[in-house]
Amino acid sequence: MGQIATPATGAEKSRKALDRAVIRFAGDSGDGMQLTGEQFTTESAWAGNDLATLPNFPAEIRAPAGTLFGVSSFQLQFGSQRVYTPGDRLDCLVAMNPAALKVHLRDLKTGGLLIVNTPAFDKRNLDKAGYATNPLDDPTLAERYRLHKVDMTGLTHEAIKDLPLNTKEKDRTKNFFALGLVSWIYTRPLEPTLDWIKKRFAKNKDIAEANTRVLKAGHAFGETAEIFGEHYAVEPAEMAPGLYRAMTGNRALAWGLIAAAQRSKLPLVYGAYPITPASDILHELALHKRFRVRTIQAEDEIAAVTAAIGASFGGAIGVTASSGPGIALKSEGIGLAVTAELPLVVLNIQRAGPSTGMPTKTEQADLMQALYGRNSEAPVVVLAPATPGDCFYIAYEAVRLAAKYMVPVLVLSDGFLANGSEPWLIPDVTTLPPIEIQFRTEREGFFPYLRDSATLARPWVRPGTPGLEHRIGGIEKQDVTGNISYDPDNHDHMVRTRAEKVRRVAQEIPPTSINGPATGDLLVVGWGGTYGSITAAVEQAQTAGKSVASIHLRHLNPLPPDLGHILREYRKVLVPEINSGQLVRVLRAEYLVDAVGFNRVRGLPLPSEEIYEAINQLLGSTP
Amino acid sequence: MGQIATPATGAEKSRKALDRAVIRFAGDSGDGMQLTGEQFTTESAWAGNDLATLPNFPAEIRAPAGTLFGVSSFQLQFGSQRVYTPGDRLDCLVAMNPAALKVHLRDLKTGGLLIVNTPAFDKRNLDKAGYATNPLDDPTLAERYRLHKVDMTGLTHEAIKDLPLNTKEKDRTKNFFALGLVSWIYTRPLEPTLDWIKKRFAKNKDIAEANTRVLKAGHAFGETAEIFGEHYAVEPAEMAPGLYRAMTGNRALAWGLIAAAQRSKLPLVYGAYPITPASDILHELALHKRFRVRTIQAEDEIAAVTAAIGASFGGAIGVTASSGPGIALKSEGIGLAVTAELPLVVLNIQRAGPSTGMPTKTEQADLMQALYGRNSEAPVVVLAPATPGDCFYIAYEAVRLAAKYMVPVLVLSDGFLANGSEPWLIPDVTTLPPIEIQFRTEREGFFPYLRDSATLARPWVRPGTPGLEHRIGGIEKQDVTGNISYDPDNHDHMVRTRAEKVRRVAQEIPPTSINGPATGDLLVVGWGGTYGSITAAVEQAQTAGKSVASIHLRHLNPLPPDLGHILREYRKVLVPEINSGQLVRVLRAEYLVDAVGFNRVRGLPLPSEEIYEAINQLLGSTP
Amino acid sequence: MSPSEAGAKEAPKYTKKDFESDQDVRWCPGCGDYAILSALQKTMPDLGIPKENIVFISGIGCSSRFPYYMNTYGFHTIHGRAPAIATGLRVARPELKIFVVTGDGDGLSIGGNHMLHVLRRNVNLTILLFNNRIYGLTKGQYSPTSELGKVTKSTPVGSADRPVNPLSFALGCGATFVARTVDRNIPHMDEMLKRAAAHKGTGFIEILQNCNVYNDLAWNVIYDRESKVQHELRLEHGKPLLFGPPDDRRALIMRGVTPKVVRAKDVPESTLWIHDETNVNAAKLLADLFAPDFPIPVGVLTAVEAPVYEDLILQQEQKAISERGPGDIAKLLTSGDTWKIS
Amino acid sequence: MSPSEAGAKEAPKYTKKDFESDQDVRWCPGCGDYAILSALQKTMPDLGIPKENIVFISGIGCSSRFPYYMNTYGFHTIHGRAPAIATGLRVARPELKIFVVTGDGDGLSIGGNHMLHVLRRNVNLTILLFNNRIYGLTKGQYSPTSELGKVTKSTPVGSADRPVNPLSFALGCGATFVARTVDRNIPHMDEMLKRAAAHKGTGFIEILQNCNVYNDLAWNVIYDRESKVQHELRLEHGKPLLFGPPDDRRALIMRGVTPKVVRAKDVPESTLWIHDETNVNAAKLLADLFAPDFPIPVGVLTAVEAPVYEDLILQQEQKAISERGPGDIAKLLTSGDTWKIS
Ligand SMILES: Cc1ncc(C[n+]2csc(CCOP(=O)(O)OP(=O)(O)O)c2C)c(N)n1
Ligand SMILES: Cc1ncc(C[n+]2csc(CCOP(=O)(O)OP(=O)(O)O)c2C)c(N)n1
Ligand code: SF4
Ligand code: SF4
Ligand SMILES: [Mg+2]
Ligand SMILES: [Mg+2]
Repeated sequence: MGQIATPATGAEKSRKALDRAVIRFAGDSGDGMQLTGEQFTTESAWAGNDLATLPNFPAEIRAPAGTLFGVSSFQLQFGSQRVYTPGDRLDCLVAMNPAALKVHLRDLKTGGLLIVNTPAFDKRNLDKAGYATNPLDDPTLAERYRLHKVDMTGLTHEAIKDLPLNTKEKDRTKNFFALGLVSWIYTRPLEPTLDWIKKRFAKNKDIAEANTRVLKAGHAFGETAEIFGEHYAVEPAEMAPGLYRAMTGNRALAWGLIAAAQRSKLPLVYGAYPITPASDILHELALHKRFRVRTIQAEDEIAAVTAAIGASFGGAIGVTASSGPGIALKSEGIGLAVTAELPLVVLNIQRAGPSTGMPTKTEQADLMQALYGRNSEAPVVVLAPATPGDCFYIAYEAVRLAAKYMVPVLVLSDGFLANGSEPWLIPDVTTLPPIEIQFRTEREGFFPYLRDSATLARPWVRPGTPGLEHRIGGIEKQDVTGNISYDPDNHDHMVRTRAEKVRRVAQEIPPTSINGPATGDLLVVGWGGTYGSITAAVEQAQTAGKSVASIHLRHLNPLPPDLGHILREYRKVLVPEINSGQLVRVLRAEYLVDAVGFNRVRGLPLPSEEIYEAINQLLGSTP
Repeated sequence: MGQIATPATGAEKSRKALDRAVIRFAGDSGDGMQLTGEQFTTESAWAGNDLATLPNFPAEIRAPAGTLFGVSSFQLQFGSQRVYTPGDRLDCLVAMNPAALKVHLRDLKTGGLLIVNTPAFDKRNLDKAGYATNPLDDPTLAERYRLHKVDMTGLTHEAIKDLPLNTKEKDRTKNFFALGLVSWIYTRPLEPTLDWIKKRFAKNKDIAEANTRVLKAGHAFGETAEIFGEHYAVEPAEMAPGLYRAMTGNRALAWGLIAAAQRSKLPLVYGAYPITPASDILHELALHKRFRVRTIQAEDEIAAVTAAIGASFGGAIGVTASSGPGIALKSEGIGLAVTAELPLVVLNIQRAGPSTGMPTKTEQADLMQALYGRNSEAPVVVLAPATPGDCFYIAYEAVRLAAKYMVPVLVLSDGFLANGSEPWLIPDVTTLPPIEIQFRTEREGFFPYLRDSATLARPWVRPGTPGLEHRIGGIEKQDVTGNISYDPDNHDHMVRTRAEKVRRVAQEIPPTSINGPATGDLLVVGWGGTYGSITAAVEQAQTAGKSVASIHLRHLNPLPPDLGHILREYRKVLVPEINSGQLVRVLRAEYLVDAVGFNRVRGLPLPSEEIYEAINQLLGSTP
Repeated sequence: MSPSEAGAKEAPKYTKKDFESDQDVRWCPGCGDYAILSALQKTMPDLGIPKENIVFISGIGCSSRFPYYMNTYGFHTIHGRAPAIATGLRVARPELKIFVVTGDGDGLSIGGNHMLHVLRRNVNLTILLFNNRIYGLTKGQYSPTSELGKVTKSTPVGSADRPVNPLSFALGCGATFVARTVDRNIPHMDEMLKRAAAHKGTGFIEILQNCNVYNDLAWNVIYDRESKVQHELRLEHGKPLLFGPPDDRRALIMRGVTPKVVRAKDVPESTLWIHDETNVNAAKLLADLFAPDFPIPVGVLTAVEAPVYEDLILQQEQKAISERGPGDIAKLLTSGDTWKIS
Repeated sequence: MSPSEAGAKEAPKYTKKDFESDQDVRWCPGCGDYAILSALQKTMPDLGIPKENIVFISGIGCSSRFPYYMNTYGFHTIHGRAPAIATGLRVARPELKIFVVTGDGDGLSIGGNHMLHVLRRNVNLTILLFNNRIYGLTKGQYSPTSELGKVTKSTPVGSADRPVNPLSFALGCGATFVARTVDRNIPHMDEMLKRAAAHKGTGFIEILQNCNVYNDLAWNVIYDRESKVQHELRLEHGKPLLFGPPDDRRALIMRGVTPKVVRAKDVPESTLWIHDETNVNAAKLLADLFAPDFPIPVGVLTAVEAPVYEDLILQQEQKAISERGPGDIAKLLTSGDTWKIS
């Protein structure tokens, strides 16, 4: 029974329309919360909602059951309007055990829906979670939240008692009970999940049957049990027409690379050493051999980046990826690509650091490293995707720019984008900008460092081309001829040329689009995975009548040519980042604007609420 | 015969007093120019002059004789007043072969003294140097410079014809002829060189005798030959009284480390992998085993830095050094020291890059890498010496700060400081600030991340201390306890704490001393090895009546607390650097002052003349 | 007393409990690492070393979480670098007893170079390489010890790399102590640990370890009771190389330099191959053997004496000090050419 | 035709000159590298490979300057990483013939890990390791192959590290082709280069090279005419292991698994040890031998067949394409769960 907010009687269940809702499933690592969340996501996508997700799991592979550090959760926000983030505070929390309750309760809104699996609240689990007494017995819990104590374990077993599965197997299906129940509460279609179960367990009919029954049991429980006073409908969002799919950032990066390789008609050689949260790109790419994708699981990150450079030298699309410590190890190699002037794409799926840090948590603190983390003057192009789906376009663009300018391109994604997903409008690949690779074959007048006048790119020559045999390397070289040169003026010239080449990439950047008034009191500038939080906060402020706009940078080096002008159109500039203030320093140095940072480094996406507060504070008013 | 400026007759030789002179010895790698220069330096130091040197040699070990890339040179400036730099343009050039003439002539002042070894200008050598005709036959050479064609080879052989040495051995002594001659021209005492020869060749009397005779022959030649119309005296400079020695930057770093280890009563463990121009520090330290200096020539730079970290963990002074590419490889390791909060000193002897670049040439383009070249927020202390002798104090200070704040300290020296030398007033070591290491031994209340309230340092505990067994690591940890923690707020707190700890080092920085007026039209801000060039240029401008001052930063992170205030006292700020503009970006971002850079990246020290021009230009006037 | 023996001060009497730290153990239930941890905690008291003089250094991986669980000094460092860190520590503090814990990825993939060099230098360390033939912590990619054709997340149609054999590699690097043991055999682990810990120089032990989540039963050939009886070859110094069930004993003998398996009863005792730990050549031939065609050698393959890196460094230092006295910085600064200005 | 043989299109007739680049050679006069360069330029025409299909990849060191002097494609990369770069290149372009040139520092110190992995993967490359037992380019520090106690700039009273033996190391890593030759023996170098270049997989050659500036005559034992006659053991497949001057021939034989030197005339021909390149065990025992107690093996220690890394990768690709057709990105994007919004 919805115990406070809706002291429902046995009356007919009312369906209430909502704009949006934020749900989190939380339980033990073994409770299948990631799967539950993903299925709920698919159902919501089918329902036509816009959405954003935030998976959150421990670094431990299978942390011991019941522990606080073993809690795994999946959050999503879905809505009938544009959804920018997985949401800050929860409308509904499903807690499968005491540890999950302990860790996540603080994020639930007062009056929010709290669904717990009662049998998990036994002495052992309470002890492990550090509860001296059962929190479910504390009346304040039910006062503050709409608490629903459900015997999910029991009801699950009941639903499938006749199936030939052992207790453990039966137990494991209880996440489908939770999914069924919450699907009923938010009026989600069960079809996609039923479909999924059929496909996934095609070879194990009993498990398929069990999951199906338990899912339906959960749904039915919502409908029939006396305790849920109301349930909710979230209308389809108005979204651009077209074919959609759910897209995570890591898959989008992989597919973007594949698309670029296809368009350029070249094999893709991907050198990588496993590391969280970048490994899934390797896993994804390894599936697509038909696209001439060749993955090398290298012995370390240095071998990974240098193998990619070797491939580029050979005329393939050379790509490498890593995170945190692994990117640090690649610094020397990236410097070689800078001076050899070879195309190279480096994906950095940022995670919380420094050093090993918190591998499964997100951060965006590698911007300075991307810009400057090499010896001497070694400029590279730096791009960052804004959303999971945008990763596709950024990866494609990275390959395109790398090949066109013969330059390394670093892409800064992060753990949040990598694992988060959103409904993604599938593009018509033929509409992507072309990637035209023209290997030099003409002998006449050939020099390895002869430059294109528009891009300053040197020619890309495939070994195997008769008559163009030549040598390149990491020692300073004479412009045009590429011969080793220690001439002082040539060195100065080459330092400037390498910088200018990167600067010229600015001609590829479209005009910056401004979300809000073209001039005003405050401009919020963001980059990377905080796009959603910032946009939500800024739109909230706009709705509240503030003179606030936002822009989002996908190109961090070079910066958009119109940026300086835009910045000066606002009285104040706020730069929210999940770091200690990196882009803000770049903007201050570059444009001498007194931009201020909003910085929280918690391994989590920035809550849009807090950005909203920061906006108000900077505007000198309380919200 | 001094052919233009002083069309001397056989008249008595006049001695002219000079304030200062800039001399360069240039020849083949095999001609012993480095030795000649070093001896001339010693003689000048004995003569009581202030001085600064600039050795410059090819990357090749023994480049083939006669080639342009095989030219080796040694430049010094000495004077009766403060000498800040090795000088920009030459008063005197000694060219031992055509290649040396070709490479270096452009730096000789019009009317400058040009001494060439005529027999080396044969067909073979002229060809190798790319001279179609013998430049000595071109009358314009003698018109533009005071050209002296001397048959050094012949005179050398003549002087020692009776000694039982073969031709090659005899030939090799001709650099002493040049040294003797130039010593006569500038009235240098021969004693230190005669002494040196005696010691150096104690085991080979014939060579000792040959070098001695040739040296004297060169000297006598100047005195007797009819061709030198005048010679010069450079009075002793007014220098602080005390005992002096010549000091190069690399030796000073090594000795500074040794001094710090001695004062802290700890062994010094130095992990290094050879690399130009850092290797000499390893070579120097390896000589001093009596000081409990333990050098590990590691398998690579990663092993070098991690071995140093292991030593620090063990309670020794852990130090590592490298250059360019090697520092890039250490990034991940430095990040570990940041989060483990262990003392670590990393010396970066910067060289021209990117990538392999020009290993024997200087540069100061690793500042941004020092500040930001690691994944995530991993702040470290960054120091930079101003002169070769200052390297001693900086190394000492680096150890002191690392141990006091439990933090990595990066030192940015460079190829110019490393190999350059200056007269160095030997300090009384007891006057150096104490380094008091207090390993924690007290069990009561011990936690590995309990912090000192003034420095925020955690306790340093030597393994082997009973009762304090504990574990640390690279994963994020709870403050105080040091236990692994993925708590979001703790992470934010730790990121801030690590930053604040580094920021607190500012309390160690003395007030910035300003060279010039405390307020005015222009402030020139420098760091690192450009100290001399900048000071010379600024004093020149001051002499010319300009309202110009300069400051020099030895602490790059944190910056001096009074810096913001100082910057605002001048209308304009100029930042000369041997990079594309790094400190200037830091100052702009930090203080929002419209500082502008003066940047030349030629692998050479900045000429003070050019800085002087830049000053004038910025002041809006022509010099 | 050599500097490296300095740590041998009288140790209190410990029990296993003294070596258990207060940290939650965070491996998957059923992981082979638990058994190794337990064996190590059990063995520690027998080493007779004061607890505060023991240090565990590890890299990154499931295995590398090890130091957190030992109530000694510990340092969980970065991926692959534990041997280098331990080398620095040992040079700084030769009186400490240092254990390095690493995995097949940590020690042989990213850390292969440091492994090579620590072994050739013969630094006095005990290295425990937990070989589960998989990357556990990063959730199941193949490792350098995975078999060719291994299907994993990163190799959906099979890996293309021939595996490295940790024992052959160590021997190729000039290791002076090389042994193998199995996580499921606690008494044998205990024995190997003691042997390795007592070795002067680098004691290298490969521990076959089960990752029940990503590579369950990779070593089943030596777990399965039946198969174990068939294949386990216990190496014991001075004893012949016999293995197999009592009713079907087999002998490993040499045909030239080629090992052969024969029925024990078919060969005269005098031609049996007697295990000799001091014979590195023999160790190299043994190291390559594995089931099904050959038995699986378990035990000490080789244990030989050789100069120890940090001993030599410390001897040089002591010699310098005893010959010329401890360094004096003031003297150093004024050594060589100086001149006075007054 | 396997993908790795694709490069074998008809090559023009070349002379040595065709392989000389226009760059000044910048080694010290007298350096052993000159002889190796000359040998290689001389051997190239015999390989029958179009010049444009040949690539030289090197790291950093005196030896690594090599590519600049060969008139083929070349890439002078960064210290120690040449094997990894070459692996990437080979996977991208399996039809190219790739040579890796490295030194004892480049290939065994900083680059030891890549060496291990390229060898175990058996990538089709020819690796030439110039072993001068010193760091030449950085002006004379000891290297991982320098003898224990070596006095150099960085070790004024002698090094404390036991050296690594490149051949033993390579074999420990699972190398499939291992040979040794000497810079002063051009015909033998020529032969080894051809053999290695023809090998399917990684052909690893240690070339004993003289650094006359920093480590002159380090290999004098095999340079000096007298000593060479005494110590050089030419390995030839199928031939007995005999060496020494004609009047004092000696034989290398096996006592168990222990090599022994005896007078040739003292042993019956049937007990001579016949060199067998396919016997890796024998190679491991030979690799460790050196003067003065043993002869110095020169020639092919082992040459065996094994799966080649990039062949397997390319086969997987071709299989995927032939079974399911080339990839279609539009289809990929719409694969799996999708929904329409209109
Ligand atoms: C520099 C760096 N690269 C990659 C990683 C990711 N990583 C952590 S552990 C690991 C492999 C672990 O395998 P193994 O050593 O076999 O240990 P196991 O987990 O199997 O015990 C990897 C690749 C990292 N932490 N740091
Ligand atoms: C990352 C890095 N570390 C160190 C160096 C300096 N370095 C250049 S070559 C070299 C050693 C060369 O030795 P080896 O490979 O034996 O070549 P050799 O010069 O003897 O032929 C070193 C340490 C470098 N260039 N890059
Ligand atoms: S993933 Fe494997 S190795 Fe890691 S803790 Fe789990 S079972 Fe053990
Ligand atoms: S230093 Fe040695 S290896 Fe290098 S070029 Fe000179 S002689 Fe050859
Ligand atoms: Mg493993
Ligand atoms: Mg060498």
